[in-house]
Amino acid sequence: MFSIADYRTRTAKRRNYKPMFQRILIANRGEIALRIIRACKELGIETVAVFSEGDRGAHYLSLADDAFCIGPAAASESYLQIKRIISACEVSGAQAIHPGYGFLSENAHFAEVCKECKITFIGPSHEAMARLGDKVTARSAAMEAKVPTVPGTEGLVTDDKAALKTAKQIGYPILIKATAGGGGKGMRVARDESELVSGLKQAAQEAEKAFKNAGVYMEKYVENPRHVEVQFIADTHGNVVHLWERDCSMQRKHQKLIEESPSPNLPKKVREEICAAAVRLAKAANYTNAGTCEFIVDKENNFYFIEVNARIQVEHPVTELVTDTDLIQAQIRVAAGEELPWKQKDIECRGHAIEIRINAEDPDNDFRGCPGTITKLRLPGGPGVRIDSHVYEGYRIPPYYDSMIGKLIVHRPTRQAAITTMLRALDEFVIEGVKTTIPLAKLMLRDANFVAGNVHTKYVEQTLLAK
Amino acid sequence: MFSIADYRTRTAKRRNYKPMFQRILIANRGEIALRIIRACKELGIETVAVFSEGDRGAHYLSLADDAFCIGPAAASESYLQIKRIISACEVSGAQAIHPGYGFLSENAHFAEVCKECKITFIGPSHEAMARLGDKVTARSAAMEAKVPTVPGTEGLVTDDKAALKTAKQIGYPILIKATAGGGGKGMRVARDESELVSGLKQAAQEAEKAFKNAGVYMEKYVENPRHVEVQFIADTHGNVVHLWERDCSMQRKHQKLIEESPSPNLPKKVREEICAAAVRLAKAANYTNAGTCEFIVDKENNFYFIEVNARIQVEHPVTELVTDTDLIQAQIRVAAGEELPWKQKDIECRGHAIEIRINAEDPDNDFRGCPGTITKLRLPGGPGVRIDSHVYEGYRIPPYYDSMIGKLIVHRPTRQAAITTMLRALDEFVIEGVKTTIPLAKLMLRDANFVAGNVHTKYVEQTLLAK
Amino acid sequence: MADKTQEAGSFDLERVRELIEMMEAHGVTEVNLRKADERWVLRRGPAEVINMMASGGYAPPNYATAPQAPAPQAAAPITPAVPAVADGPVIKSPTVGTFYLSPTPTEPPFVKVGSAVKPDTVVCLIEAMKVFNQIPAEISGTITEILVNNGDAVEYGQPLFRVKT
Amino acid sequence: MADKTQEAGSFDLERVRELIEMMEAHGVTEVNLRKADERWVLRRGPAEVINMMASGGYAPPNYATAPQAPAPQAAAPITPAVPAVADGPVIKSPTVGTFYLSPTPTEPPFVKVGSAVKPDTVVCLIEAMKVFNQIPAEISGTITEILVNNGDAVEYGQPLFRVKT
Repeated sequence: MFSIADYRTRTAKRRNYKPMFQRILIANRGEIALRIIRACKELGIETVAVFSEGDRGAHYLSLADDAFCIGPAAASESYLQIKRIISACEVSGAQAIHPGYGFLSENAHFAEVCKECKITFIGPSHEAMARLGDKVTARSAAMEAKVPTVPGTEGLVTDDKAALKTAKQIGYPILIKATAGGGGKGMRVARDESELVSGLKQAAQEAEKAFKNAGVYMEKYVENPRHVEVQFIADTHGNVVHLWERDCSMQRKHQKLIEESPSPNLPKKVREEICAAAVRLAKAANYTNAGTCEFIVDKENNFYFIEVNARIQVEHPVTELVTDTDLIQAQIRVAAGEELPWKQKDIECRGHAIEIRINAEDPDNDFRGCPGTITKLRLPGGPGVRIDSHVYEGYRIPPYYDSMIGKLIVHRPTRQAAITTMLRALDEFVIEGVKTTIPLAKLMLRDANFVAGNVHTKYVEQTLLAK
Repeated sequence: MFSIADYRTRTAKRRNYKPMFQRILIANRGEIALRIIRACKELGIETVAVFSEGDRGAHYLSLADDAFCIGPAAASESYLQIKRIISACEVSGAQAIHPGYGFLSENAHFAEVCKECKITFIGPSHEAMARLGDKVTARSAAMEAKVPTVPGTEGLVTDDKAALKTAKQIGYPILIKATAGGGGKGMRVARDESELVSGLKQAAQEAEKAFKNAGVYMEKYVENPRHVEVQFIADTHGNVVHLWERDCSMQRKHQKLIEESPSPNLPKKVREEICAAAVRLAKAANYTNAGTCEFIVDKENNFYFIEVNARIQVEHPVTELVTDTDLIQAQIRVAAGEELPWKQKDIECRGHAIEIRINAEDPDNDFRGCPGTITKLRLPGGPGVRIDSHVYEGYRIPPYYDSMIGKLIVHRPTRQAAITTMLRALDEFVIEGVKTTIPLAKLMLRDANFVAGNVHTKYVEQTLLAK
Repeated sequence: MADKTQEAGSFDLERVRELIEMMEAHGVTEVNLRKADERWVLRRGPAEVINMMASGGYAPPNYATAPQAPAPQAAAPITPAVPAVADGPVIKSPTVGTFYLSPTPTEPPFVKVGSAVKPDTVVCLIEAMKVFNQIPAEISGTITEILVNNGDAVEYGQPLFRVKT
Repeated sequence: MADKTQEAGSFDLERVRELIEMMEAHGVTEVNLRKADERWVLRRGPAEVINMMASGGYAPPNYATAPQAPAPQAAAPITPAVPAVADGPVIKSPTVGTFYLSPTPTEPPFVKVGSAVKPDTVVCLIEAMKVFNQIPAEISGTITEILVNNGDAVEYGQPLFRVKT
């Protein structure tokens, strides 16, 4: 063939870049794509959006400096198309890619391809991601770092016979999880041997379908725990800080419904221990950029490591509000090689923040997704209210992606005040044309047990929705 | 005649109220009416809105628990109709009235009528308002409280002859101001005797027209000062605290365009002195509830008392953001007789807040008001952004009232970051159907002198718009 | 002309016009008449559409609905009943206050349905700030309906009585 | 004239026009008149309604316009030229990358305006991730227009050539 150099001129811009990026490609959609555009604008960095035909015409795309259609609506043909995204990055002259959450954000192969193409992946190194992104290897990493873990299988489940044996040692109930999983896909609880056998089969099938990886493992099922996760960020100079914890115990089918910081009723000593544990793990794993260390906390405030989310999370705004930081900007800075802008002592946790995910789902019909056109929208506002959303009156919610249409976040001096402000804001929130989870949000915020901080990860399903 | 008692049953509810109000009537419209509704909802207090036929159907009215039409569109026939507002308060069983800003908010007679009718006026006592609301008596009060004032007439200007004599003593340029004035109405600068004579005449006429009070006075005209004002609040138990200062030097024809806190380039020592001076005056005047003490600051950071705004102000949110307080809620609490929720030491000033007023005016046509229907609206959001606005896509801006359709406020750790976030938010702000001051806001925020904090109250007119 | 067209075996548009104006005046959306072999069906646009046009205003067509949409809803709880405004003259409240039909609880009301009123006839009291304001009819006619109850709070412009002139 | 047309057993368009104007003036949407063997049916909707229907989509009629509005605007900068899509078949880009008309800068282009193409004719290269993908026409016809320039970045689905079949 002939020399590629002939045609390389147009990507020169990408090659000889200065310490900070001039252009970043955003390999995501919806509210997180908009969130990243906002961070880049504030850093003076140009943005390149990529979109599927299902998102063509969405307003947030017009806020990017450039936008490329990368395929049809199906995510597998667009937002998961590594080749097209890399190519869009090259032709647009972007020097880095922010993957947001979901889609390719925890795909180590994608991170590796970026590196090979001399594109900075805004996230952990593919090695760290591969190690901590995989639940089994993450678990052993946690053990090495002296981070308490839930007793369970050391590796993947190979055959039912071995599984049944291990289960007997751990003791039922047993939780079956997909090694590549997330968002509850490929998860099963088994209370006896027959449930275990069937559960392993179902989980493996589900995992294969969802993640193209049928590997599953088992662990002791801690009954009615709280979900507490620690936000941390590391630069490439060996500095790691935590930004305190978030409590996401209000869940439905492993989907978080409310996230808050700080965690209610968690003793100061435990907060410090759990945050220190997360930092230990990040350091041990040589982790860089932002990540979240998820724990379950039992009634005696014992905490067990569950997994690391090697990416920014949906609920990052609650941490931004209580710590007065901008995590997306920080991600970009450390990805560009800058030192962390803070030392640990700079990170104070002030007041209380709560986030509600607004999903276009029908709470009266088993939370079935409700795509359609938003015919009327009155967003709440005023003191203490932050809204991260890409939707507007007339926006048509595409049926191809997850149902979250925005996040309502409040920050007030106390938890009680935050709950009051959130209820006030939810009462102002008018959205017509689609059903949303707003009624459920009101129900949760008015619930005496939630107000008392006396809930666990099964509370919504077992108690609140059972009422 | 016959006994009124026969018919008094329906107002009984109002009479026997508990310490905190159950119902508050809001004697205002637009964004501040909505702001007060929000505060009441968070305090668990019911709200009664009053509206003119010009505001019928506005969305914010549906957020109130009750709403009464009090007259035709003209403010003089509705929002200034004391009798109808008091009557609406009585028939609705409200125990207190929040006047917002403008309209009747600084009308001591209205405050007095409320008192006679056993309705709590959420603001200072009519005596304190009468004393500090009037610029001449406020000035002598300031002198007594050892608060520096601009040299000028001791009382109202009686005849031109006396005025010319005084002017000679003070020295030109001379500023002529209406004693009942506000918002620049009835103001004139005179640089020589002829300008003084004509200026006095015009100012008196304008004042008579605007405030039904032709009284004017004179003072030394401090050239190119900064406008610095101190927010304070006092309870009925003798406690007074300041909430630091705001800088409102970016003005056009005495109308504030940008407000920020803290004031850029103001030495710590001066900040503390100016705030202490405001508290001295409030205490001396036996002032209760929220108020603002306005000063002008010259190039040498000498400050001179100008006036007291005996009400909440448009720009109160910047103070709420840097001090993490809710001033409207605090107003209601102290009006109900509660003690201030803070001591002075609790009031820290954190980070930097900037507010932009979004006015429906045409910057290309001498800022002519632009009433009409908002045909498209995309509000900014995300980190650091607060929006106080009553408008929405499809809202018709009535031509009868002031042109402000909302306030965009940002809070960030530093002034530079706040400016960046504000510019980012303004770039996201899409409003079609009416012209707005957004282009001017962008111009101001990108201006090198504004960024350097090197401006004065005439800067926008003399330099920025003259460019 | 009417007869002539009848003979002509065709339709009397004058009578169609009359019918249409009747429909419009009373917000009728459909008329379906049948007689012997003759049948008339007339339909008018849905009420909303008519309202939209009526209240159209400045909004560009493709937004005409949006601006209006909030109004009815938001206004609903606070707007005097629309039908009242629709058919025939009403006596409206000139102020905000408490509505009383009689000078005292024990005395008979100023007016009843069927009472004839002249412009200066006092039809009710509205109490505002402890003052009882006598409200004159300001038109001549017969009271056909009383639209508020004794002791109700009334707002400015709220219809109090319907009158047949 | 009326009589004449009656005799002619035809329709009196003047009177139909009169009726239509009446309908329009009064917002009437349907008139259905029957007498003996004669029958008139006229239907109309207010202009707004017609527009709404036209731009229908899923949205309820009275909002149908709003959802549509943002799309064209926001899409404008990022949508391949609509006319291209409009007239006649086009060869679209199956991927994202850099468009090249010739195998190397020094060689002649694969196709020119006027070139005949078959489905398997290579019309251009699109380079993605250092790989040069040969793009076949996938239809038969004659190239009538080349819609992008050599070296341009192209997105998925972007029209590259217009073809006359």
